Amino acid sequence: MSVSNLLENWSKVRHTHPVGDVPHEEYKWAMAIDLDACTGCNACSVACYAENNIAVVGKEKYAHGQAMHWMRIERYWDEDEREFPDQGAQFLPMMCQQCEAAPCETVCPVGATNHTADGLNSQVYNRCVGSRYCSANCPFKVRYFNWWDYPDQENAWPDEMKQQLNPDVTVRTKGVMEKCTFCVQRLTAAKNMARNEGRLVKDGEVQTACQQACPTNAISFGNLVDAESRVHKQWKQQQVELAEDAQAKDEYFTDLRGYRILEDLRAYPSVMYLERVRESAI
Amino acid sequence: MIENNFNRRDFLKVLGWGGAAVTLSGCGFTSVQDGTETVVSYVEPTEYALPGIGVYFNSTCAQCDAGCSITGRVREGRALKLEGNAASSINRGKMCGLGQAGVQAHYNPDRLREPMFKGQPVAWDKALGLIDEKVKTLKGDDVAFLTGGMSGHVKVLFKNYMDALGSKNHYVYEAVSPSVVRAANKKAYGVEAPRLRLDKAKAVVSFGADFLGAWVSPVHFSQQYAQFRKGNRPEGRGVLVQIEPKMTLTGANADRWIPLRPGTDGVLALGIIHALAKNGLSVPADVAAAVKDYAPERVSQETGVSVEQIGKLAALLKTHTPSLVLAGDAAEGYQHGSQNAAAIALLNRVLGNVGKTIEAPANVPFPQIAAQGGNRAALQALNGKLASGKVQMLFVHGANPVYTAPLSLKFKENLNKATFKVVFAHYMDETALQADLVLPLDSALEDWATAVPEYLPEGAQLNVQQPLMEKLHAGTRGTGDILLALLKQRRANEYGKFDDFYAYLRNAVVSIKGALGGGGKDEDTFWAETLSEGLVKLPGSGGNLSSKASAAGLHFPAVVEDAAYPLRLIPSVTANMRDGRNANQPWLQESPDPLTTIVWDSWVEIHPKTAAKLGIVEGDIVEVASKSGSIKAQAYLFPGIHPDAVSVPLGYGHEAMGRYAKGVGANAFAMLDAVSDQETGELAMNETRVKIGKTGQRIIVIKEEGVAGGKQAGKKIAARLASDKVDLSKEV
Amino acid sequence: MQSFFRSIILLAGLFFYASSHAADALPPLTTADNLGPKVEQPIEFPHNRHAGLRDPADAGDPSVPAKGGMEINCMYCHTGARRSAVAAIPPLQKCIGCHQTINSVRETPRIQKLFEYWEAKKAIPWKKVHDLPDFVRFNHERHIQRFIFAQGKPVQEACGYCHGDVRAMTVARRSKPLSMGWCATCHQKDHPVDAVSGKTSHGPNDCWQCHK
Amino acid sequence: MSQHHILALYNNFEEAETAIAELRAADIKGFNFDDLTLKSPIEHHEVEEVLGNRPANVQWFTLGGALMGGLLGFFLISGAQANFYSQLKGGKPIVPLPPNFVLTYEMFILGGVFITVLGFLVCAGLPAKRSPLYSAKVSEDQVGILVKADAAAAPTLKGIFAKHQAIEIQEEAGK
Amino acid sequence: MGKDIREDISWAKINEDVLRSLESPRRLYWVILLVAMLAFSVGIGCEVYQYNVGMGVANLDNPHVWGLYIATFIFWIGMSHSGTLLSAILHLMHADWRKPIYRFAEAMTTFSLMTAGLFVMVHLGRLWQFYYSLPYPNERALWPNFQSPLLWDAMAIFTYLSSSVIFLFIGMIPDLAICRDHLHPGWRKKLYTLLALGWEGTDRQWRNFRITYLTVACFLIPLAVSVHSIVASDFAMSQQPGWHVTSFPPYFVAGALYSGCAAIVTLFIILRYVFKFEEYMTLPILKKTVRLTFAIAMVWTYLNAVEFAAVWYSHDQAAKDVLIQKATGPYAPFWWMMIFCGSVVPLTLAFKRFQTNIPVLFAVSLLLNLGMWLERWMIVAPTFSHGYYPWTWDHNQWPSLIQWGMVFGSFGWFALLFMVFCKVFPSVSMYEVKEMVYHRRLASESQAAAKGAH
Repeated sequence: MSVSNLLENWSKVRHTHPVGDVPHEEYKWAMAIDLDACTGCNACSVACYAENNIAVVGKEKYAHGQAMHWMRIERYWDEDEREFPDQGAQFLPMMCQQCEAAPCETVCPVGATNHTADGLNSQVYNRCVGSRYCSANCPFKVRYFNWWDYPDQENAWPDEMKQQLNPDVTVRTKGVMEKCTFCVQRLTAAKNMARNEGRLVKDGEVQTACQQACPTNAISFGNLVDAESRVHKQWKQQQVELAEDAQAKDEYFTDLRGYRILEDLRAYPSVMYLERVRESAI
Repeated sequence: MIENNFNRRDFLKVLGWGGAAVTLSGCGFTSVQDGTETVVSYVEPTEYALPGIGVYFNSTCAQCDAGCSITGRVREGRALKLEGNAASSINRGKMCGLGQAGVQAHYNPDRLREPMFKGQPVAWDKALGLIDEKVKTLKGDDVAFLTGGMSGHVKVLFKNYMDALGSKNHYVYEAVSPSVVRAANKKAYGVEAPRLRLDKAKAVVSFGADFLGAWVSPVHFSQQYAQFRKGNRPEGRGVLVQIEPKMTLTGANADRWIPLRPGTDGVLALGIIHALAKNGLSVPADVAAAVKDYAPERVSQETGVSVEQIGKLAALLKTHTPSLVLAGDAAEGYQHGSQNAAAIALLNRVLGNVGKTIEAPANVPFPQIAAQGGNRAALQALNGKLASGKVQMLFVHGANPVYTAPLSLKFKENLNKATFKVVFAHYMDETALQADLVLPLDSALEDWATAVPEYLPEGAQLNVQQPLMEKLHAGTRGTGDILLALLKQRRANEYGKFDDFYAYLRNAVVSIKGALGGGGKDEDTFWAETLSEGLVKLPGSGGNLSSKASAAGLHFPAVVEDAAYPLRLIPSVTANMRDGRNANQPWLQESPDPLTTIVWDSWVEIHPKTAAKLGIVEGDIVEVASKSGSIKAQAYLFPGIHPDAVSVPLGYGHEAMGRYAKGVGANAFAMLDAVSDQETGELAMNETRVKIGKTGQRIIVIKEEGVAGGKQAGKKIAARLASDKVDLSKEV
Repeated sequence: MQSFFRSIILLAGLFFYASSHAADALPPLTTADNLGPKVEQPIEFPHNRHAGLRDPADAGDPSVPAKGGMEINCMYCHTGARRSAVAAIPPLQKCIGCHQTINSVRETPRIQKLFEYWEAKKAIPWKKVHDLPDFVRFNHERHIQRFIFAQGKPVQEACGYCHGDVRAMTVARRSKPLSMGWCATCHQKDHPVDAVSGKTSHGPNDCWQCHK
Repeated sequence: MSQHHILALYNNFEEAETAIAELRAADIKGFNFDDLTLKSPIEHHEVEEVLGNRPANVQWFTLGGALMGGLLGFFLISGAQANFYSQLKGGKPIVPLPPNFVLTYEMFILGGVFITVLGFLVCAGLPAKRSPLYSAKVSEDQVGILVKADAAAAPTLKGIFAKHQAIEIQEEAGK
Repeated sequence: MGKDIREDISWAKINEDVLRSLESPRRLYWVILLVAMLAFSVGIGCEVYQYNVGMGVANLDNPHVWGLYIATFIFWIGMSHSGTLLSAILHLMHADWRKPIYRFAEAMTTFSLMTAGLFVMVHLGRLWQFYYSLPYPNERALWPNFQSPLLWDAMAIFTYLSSSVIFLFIGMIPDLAICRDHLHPGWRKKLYTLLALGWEGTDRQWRNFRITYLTVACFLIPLAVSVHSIVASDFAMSQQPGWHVTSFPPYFVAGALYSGCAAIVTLFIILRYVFKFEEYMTLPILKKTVRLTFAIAMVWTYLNAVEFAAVWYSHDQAAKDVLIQKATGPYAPFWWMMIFCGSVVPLTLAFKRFQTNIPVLFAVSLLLNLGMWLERWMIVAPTFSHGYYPWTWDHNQWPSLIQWGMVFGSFGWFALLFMVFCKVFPSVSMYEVKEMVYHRRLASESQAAAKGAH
């Protein structure tokens, strides 16, 4: 791209995102996770392992904090020092939040992680040199680094199990950063099919592995641009704005459950969580 | 390399295309390669398989007995991933982690590859020949069969083979099963597995039924639960109260989790009835009489549940009708387990839930293929028979008794009194090691079978299990094929015409197509449709339900404390491990336990108060000792457990079975006291009393949870609202 | 003194040239041919006989050696190309399908070999010639749909853009770099979206479109 | 007309200076004052008055180099950022100015330093062949004066050198 | 206080003294060289192992993705700064006491930069793909991400390294000429002849030399500042609590000068002994350096306080938590040690008695550098252990021996380069010492004359 071209498209290369940006045209993949429905059963996590060729690291490496689970279920207790947690535990599925203004993107020295046109936070394994700056700058710490050469680790994929590997997903070798991709391989396939038919992907046509597995339908995923999509409706109903770092509704509509984690860091996550509801009377 | 019954399934052949070996080079070479990799094409084309495009086949999940229908994604002949089959009324397209790991059962590196006779590989015909000779020399009563719960045509073949041998000794055994509740249901409702309608209930009070985790049909119940929680459902958002000594996954999701003194479930149930009567709920006279001594104060004092809480419960149940009261593992695992279950059934009756949220299950038109649920009493019975040396020959299928039997039963010794033991197995597990003859089975993704789930949420359905891909190992065989071969030895004239189990199955299903609602269709269409659907919905009347739960003869022995063994052991059934049959699947080992977040090991849950008393901190290796055995495991301070109890997960501590299972954790089955429920004779899982001692070792517990220990440090991460603060009606 | 000014000017020139060039720098590659190595195939399959032009007269440009080709459409055999990510090698049966009836060449060594495979019901272990790294996701379907079906390019041209002039080859041989930059040279051009409307669009530039 | 090189070595700068001053004053036929070179072990700019102002132009290289470095930096970077694969990163513009200024600044300095040094070599005429008359003493502790003149002028020059206590006078007939 | 240097040293003697250092150092020199080689080979071993097995051997994890490599990288960058301080800043200030010692200071700059560069490499998960991060037209038509502070680092370090090498070389040309003229034939003489570029000390050469040296010095000062502020922005530009601090750039620069000065004191003492430079690296000069170090130490201490205060009064709870974590958490011992070495130990330098006491200074200078190394570690590690997201807090992660091995090895590598340099090239600038002596003599003579006049 030549200097002249740079000067021609100056305004084009100068706008910021998502604030003051041209909005996403065709797709903006987003999620809504209903913590009231989520039972913390781990099905999504295992489904993710199955879909995305995630390595099983084994006891010893897990002990070193080198687990690779792209989707982790976090379990929280109430913090008032009651003798028993008689309101149960709080579960939270945490995966890459696909931030609109992701802190990880700017710092990658080789540009291996970027914001795609569909509003995803792409991670290009083969471009990654392993500086790990992205993970260092990730507020949620949902990026996982290949500390070891898992493809060659006997316990990760013995020969028989190699046959289970999903050919649509690269198997990451040592020294590469990886993270949740919103099952981009499925998205790409769906988009291609839609393009062949000269249309856009319809809601429900494509599911992420975690969403598809979730026994309580706690996870809904779809195209935020598409007004018909469930996700769009949920975000709208909960009055959560993608390009806000503090939701206006929090001021006066306290009876809405939608929120995004660490919103004030201005990363503009694409995952909206719905607060858990608990009966106060009993 | 392909079994003859597969060559019509040519599209199952594995292609080299995008083969795993290649995929593994992952971020390896970064430039174009020429002529190094091979592309193998089909010899003959099929309309199904196009390289690069996934094909989907419907089948049935065999990871547990819930009988979820699955859809397997197959590419280039390799089964890659399992999804739920939306057509099934059980899991409606959803799946649990256990089911997802099904592919790892299939691709497992530790699977048996060929028949073994006394540790030596033998050819199949030799192996089957050995059985033939042996059974010839025995009379039917000397032969016994120990199987897991079974149904469908495999069950039929089993029965027929037993008839052929003239053996009546069929022991259907499940180490973890709601067998006491089953019996209680039979008494109270006339059916063993009534339909439970959480989705209709306004309130659910569950006495230790972990229906979200590992109880009966978790995926189905999870979906009902989601409905139950919907704010915009006509009944409004349901309220869940979980009453149990050890918090289960369900307990963790309850609006109120009530820690109960172990074993006092029945007392509390009656106490609630008492309170309800007080609050003016009309209660039949006999019941009123039976519960009159169960005044809140007494109940509170026995159960450890506050009077106020009992009042609240009664109030809740009074206002929220219909409601649903469940009796689960935590309630049934006692000497008086049946009593507990009965009392809870009584509560349901008093609340008038029977027929509203407890409905009659559809009855299965063909009893011979209906599910036969396993129970624990079977093992004790067989054990007795083995001990007395009455069993010469034993067939074991779908069970691992040597691992799951409490040491106090001395099962292993007794087992070896049988002279010829045949074990059908996927892995060289503890039982297979004891066997004379081990017959390696096809994985669930290679094998043919049909199944009728024991718990039928809607109409009865016949699930078809069909191969998703060609066999990985030439040496394995399907259960059906083995049985067929055995039957041919005995009844050649009857079974000679089927050259394999597939032929038998097709014939068997097609022959009853009329009854299966395929009357109009010709055989091939019907069969093709059945296979592509993966299941057949059985027409047929819903059964009927009787509400005859009675207060008669309900009595609860006062809890006797044992000074030597002050604590109660609650062996917990976790969603990952269940009874340990799937322990060799690494995804399950590495997926953290939802509550403790511990991986790759078993643990001892202790309430912080108790731990403080004993001077135990997290990571201490403690010895949990009962009268009949002891284990060593890491201590985990867990607030969600009654101070008088400790809990250890089942399913860990295998001594064999494979690289991922062997030596991981400790086996809690082994240390159970052989105490049984008085009425059903079921092993009482929670009756074991234990003491805890420090060994002096301390380790860092390997878990997902970090130093913050489930605290949110004042940030809004996992947020929660009180139900009266939120308006759910308008939600999408 | 003026020698010094001359050198200054010279330097300035150098710098500006360098800077503008470096900034403009695109892949050093154009669509220039760069032949891959010869690949040993189990059967030396003559693409020219199958896809080549029937006789030189038809051949628009004489450079195309087209002695008695069959002008078979690429997608007659590579059926995957229009509906799958991979073009696919035809199943052995397809070869046999025609060759049973073609007795003229029935006895030639290559065809005999072909039938040996067929009788043994063994798949032919072809070697992959255009083998992109595993982290690359090239979708034949989209390209074929876009350029042949939507835009109506002749098949040979569309396929040939990446695979070279197969009509002139016996065993196929890589004749384009297939490097990332080379892909880009085409992706960044504006291509008509279909035959009728004048609309154009360039190929995707999003990493995840082609990398997995 | 043949040229002669004469090198005179002095013990200190004072003597050297006076010698130079005289040479400059005395208009000797066949000797051009610009052909006089002073060689010293240390840098000593007082002599410049006597030598008259001789140009040093390195600073111009510096200016040019720095400016061009900066320009190159900015356009290379911005141009590269706006290439076909340009992808949004962290919501920042595709061509974000602050980072580019940082790098422009570095390139500015880089260009400056490199070209300055280039300039130094050009202006100081380095690397150079050793001049016909050179004494290692110059790099130790003596000050040398090298002149180029017609053979005719040589005696006069030597005379003047000697007058100012030259330690040593070397002569050589050049081309 | 004695004179910085004897004014009656003859120029010839200067030549011969310094040239002798190229021939016959004390035996200690060889000992140091040997130890350095051993240390370096340890580092090499660790890297080879890590390269083959994977970063896991460093015992890093999620969230602890950075470790000693980055910390030590900053340390070495910092070390490089005072070379510039002495040669450039003091040059502009005409502080001529720098002349005998700036040469080795510059060498130190150059080599510590090279060492720092190594750590960027060993830190990378895929060292073999390093070239992805270089901006050059390639067949992928891809460029590195110019927004990334890491890339700024690379650029800044490249600029700084090349510039200081040039600066070092230019400044050495006249000395190389001396070596060329006064060393007996051999490969070295050839080398010097080549490098001296035919320098003859003509007026024309000196004239341009002066300007060039001055200009490059002027460029080097802002460059040095920018380099370390860019290193600081690796952290300041990030969003993490404890890193996202506005005062980091100046703080880093101060720290850099600080550790650099300390290192100069150390090396001063070593060289002085090893090469018998007592005549030139005199105690008065050492005293000046030490005072400079003390001043900067106080600046650093102040900026430290400022940073804490800034965090303390901010509303950024996360940042506060991290700070508290540093002072009380698992890293507390190291953190307090850093405070002690960095702010308390230098107080000894305030005492005249110690300002020229070589053993004390040696010990102190080492402690100061230890403190500064700890500072870098305490910047990097605690933020990871206690970041924004409580679930991933991880307080018991410690570097493996592999990491320590490479840190250790880097000192070997540095010492190796430095010692070889001092043996091959004059580590005291002869021509400038001559100038120094000359001008000082003139000065004192004129003073004497002035006295006489009265």
